[in-house]
Parts: sequence; structure tokens; C-alpha cells
Amino acid sequence: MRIRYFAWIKDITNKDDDVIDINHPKTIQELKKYLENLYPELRKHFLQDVLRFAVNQEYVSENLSLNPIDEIAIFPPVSGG
Amino acid sequence: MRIRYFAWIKDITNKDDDVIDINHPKTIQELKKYLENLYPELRKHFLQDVLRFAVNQEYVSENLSLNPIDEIAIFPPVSGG
Amino acid sequence: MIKIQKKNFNLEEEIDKIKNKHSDIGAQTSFVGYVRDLNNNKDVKYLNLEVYEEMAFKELSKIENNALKKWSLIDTLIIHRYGKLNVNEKIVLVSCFSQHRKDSFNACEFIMDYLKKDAPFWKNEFYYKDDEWLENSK
Amino acid sequence: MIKIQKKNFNLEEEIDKIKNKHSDIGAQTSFVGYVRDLNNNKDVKYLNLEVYEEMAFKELSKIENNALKKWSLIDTLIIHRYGKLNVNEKIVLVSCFSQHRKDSFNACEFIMDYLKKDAPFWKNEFYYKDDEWLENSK
Repeated sequence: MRIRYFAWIKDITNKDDDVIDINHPKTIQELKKYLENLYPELRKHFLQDVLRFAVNQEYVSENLSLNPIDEIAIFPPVSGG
Repeated sequence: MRIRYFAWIKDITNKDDDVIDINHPKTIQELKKYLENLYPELRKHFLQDVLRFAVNQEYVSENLSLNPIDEIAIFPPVSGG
Repeated sequence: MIKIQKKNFNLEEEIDKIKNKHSDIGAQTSFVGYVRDLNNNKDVKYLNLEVYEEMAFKELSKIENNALKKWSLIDTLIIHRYGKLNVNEKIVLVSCFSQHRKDSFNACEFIMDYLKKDAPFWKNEFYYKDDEWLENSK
Repeated sequence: MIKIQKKNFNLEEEIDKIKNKHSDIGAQTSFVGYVRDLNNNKDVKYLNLEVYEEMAFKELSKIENNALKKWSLIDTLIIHRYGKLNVNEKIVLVSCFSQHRKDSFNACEFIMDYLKKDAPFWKNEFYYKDDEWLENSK
């Protein structure tokens, strides 16, 4: 499972992505717990509910179940155009 | 007073304009009478009320009084754009 | 700016000329009208576009001024061609420049609506057997 | 057609390329977004525009397809740039081609609204002393 970071999320993680090989999270909720552990600064942004998640390049609701081959992305509100 | 014709009005008048030097019409109503005399085919179009009039390059209502120095234009509905 | 001309125009050049004057422009909406190959179910050969030029300037200026009153615009550009125009050629460009996108969208559509309604241009459309003077729908 | 690219583009060339494919196009509405010199009351030096490219293609295709379902369109074009963009540079082009003008106006505005809401691009705006990640208003 690959987790990709965009925009200022990368300033917190200091990298573009993480790869989880074992014990991968089964839901977005579990993923958040996992990432809060790795990057405590993310916790306040999860609480504020401002970040968006995509699974395999599609926006998702939180109750979707995650698979080991998924590409997950975490990013702040967009500002294109 | 100069009367200018546009689009298919010119197919009726066979010219771009007429100049009235004496006894010029005082209103659009009088102008219509004058032109019906010159170009009987215009009458049916006046009756159908499809033509538009401009005085000195501005759309006008019929009760405006006309002056000898005015430039009047008569034309069908527009189709620019 | 209003231009009434026979010759073709280049979108990039015309829009850039205005854009380069104002670094506060964030949004530009433009409309281009073209001669279509088919109209009234007939194959079109070409258009002959007639204009009452002095009045067209006055009417387009009025429409432009009304748009400037209604929306927050930085600049506007209207180019309308006349004369013989073949299928696929550009007929008209309306371009509205603003800080934010809604102003440019609304103003561009407003100018096109009033241009179609009031600007003194007439299309004489030539088909293979006959021709017709068009009228814009109300 | 969707293009996501670093390099600048020429409006005339890009729009002409699509127009030349279809002689039934009578109307084309386009929107261009530019880097403004002033934002958040600060002088802007440049933007760094980040993209999640694979997702941007998917999202823009969805938006384009929704527009094609809602309006009678002949073709559409979206170009979105990324990377370092200076003040006055073009950021985005959305262009909608149709027979009649209302379809192209409505579709162009619709695509811009959803692009701003959902397409995964992020502007990092650099001022003279600091920088900021922008967020589009809802």
C-alpha cells in the first residue's frame, strides 16, 4: 500500500510517500491512526477534518475498505484553476 | 435629411440611401408614408412592424420629432454575432 | 476596446495585447462565433456580413458600458468582422477581463446577448442554390 | 481533450486545432486563468503549482463527461499547467465548442466551477517575505 502526500502535507511528512508492506490499515480511520503515530502533527488536521483522501485517484468516503495494492493520497483543499 | 437602407431593404430600394432636401417628414410615421410612396413594396413590412428605425445611430420610438440634419436608418432585425 | 474590421484576427495576440496592460487580471472569458457549414438544413457556401458601422460602434459602446457598470471588470474587447466570410472563419470575439472568474463569465455572456439583439450587423448567408438574410432569435 | 503540462500554450493554436476538426462549430467559449500580481494583499513573486497528475486526469475527465451529458457540445479542451509560474502567466484554459452559444457558455462555467472544487492542483504562492498554500473558496 502506497500513501502519497501533496502540498503542505509534505512539509509535515518530509517525504512524497510512504509504503506500508505489512499490517496495512483496513479503513481510512485505521490509516489516520497509523499516520498520527508516524507524524503527530497530522493529528490536529485530522481533527479539523480539512484534509481530503483519495483511493486509486478517486475521492472516497471513510467507510471504504482498503486493499494492499491501493494507492492512497492525502491532501489539503485544492486550489487549481 | 439622409435616409440609409441596410440588408434586404436595399433590395427594395435598389440604393443605399435617399436624401430629402425639402418638406422633410417630421416624425417616423410621416417618414413611413413618404417611403411607401417611393417604394410601395415597403408597405407590407411597415404593416408587419418588423423593421427597426434609428435616428443619428440610435434606436428610436415612433413619436420622436425629426430634424432636417438627422441621419435616419431603416433595417430589418439584426443578425450579428 | 471595440474593433470592426474585415480582416481575421489572432486570439492569442488580441487577448495578450489587453492582458499585458494589467497585471491584476486573474480571469478572462471569451466567446468566439464562427461560420458554420450547415444552417437552415442547407450547406453554407459563405456569409456576406453587412454592418452599419457608425451605429455599431455606438451600440457596442453602450453594451460595453452597461457591462462595466454591472460587473467588476478590468477591461473588455469586442472584435466584429464584416464582408465575405467563409465557412470555419471567425465572425466575432467578445473577451472580458477581471480579477475573479464570475465577473468575466457573466459580462461576456451579457455582451453577447445584447450584441445579438441590438448591434446592427446582418448576415446574408449564401447556399449552393440561393441565399437568405438571417434574423437572430429574440 | 485534457492536457497537463509545464509549458505555456498559445490560445489561437490550441483552439484552432480543435475548431479545424469540426465545421459544425458555431460557438466557442473559453476561460483563461492568470497569475495575478497581488493576492491576500501581498505582492506575488511567483506561484509553484503542484499536481497529482494521475488523479487530475481522472477528475477532469469526469467533469468533462458530466458537461458533455448536460449540454450539447461538439468538443472540449482543458489545459492546466503546473510548476513555477510567474505573474501574468496563464495557468489554465477551459474551452467548450458547440453549435449554439448557450451550451458553450454554460459548459465552460460548469467545468471551471468543478475544476476549482475537485481537480487536485495546489497553488503555493510566493511573496517577497514568505509563502502560502492557497485554498479555493467552496
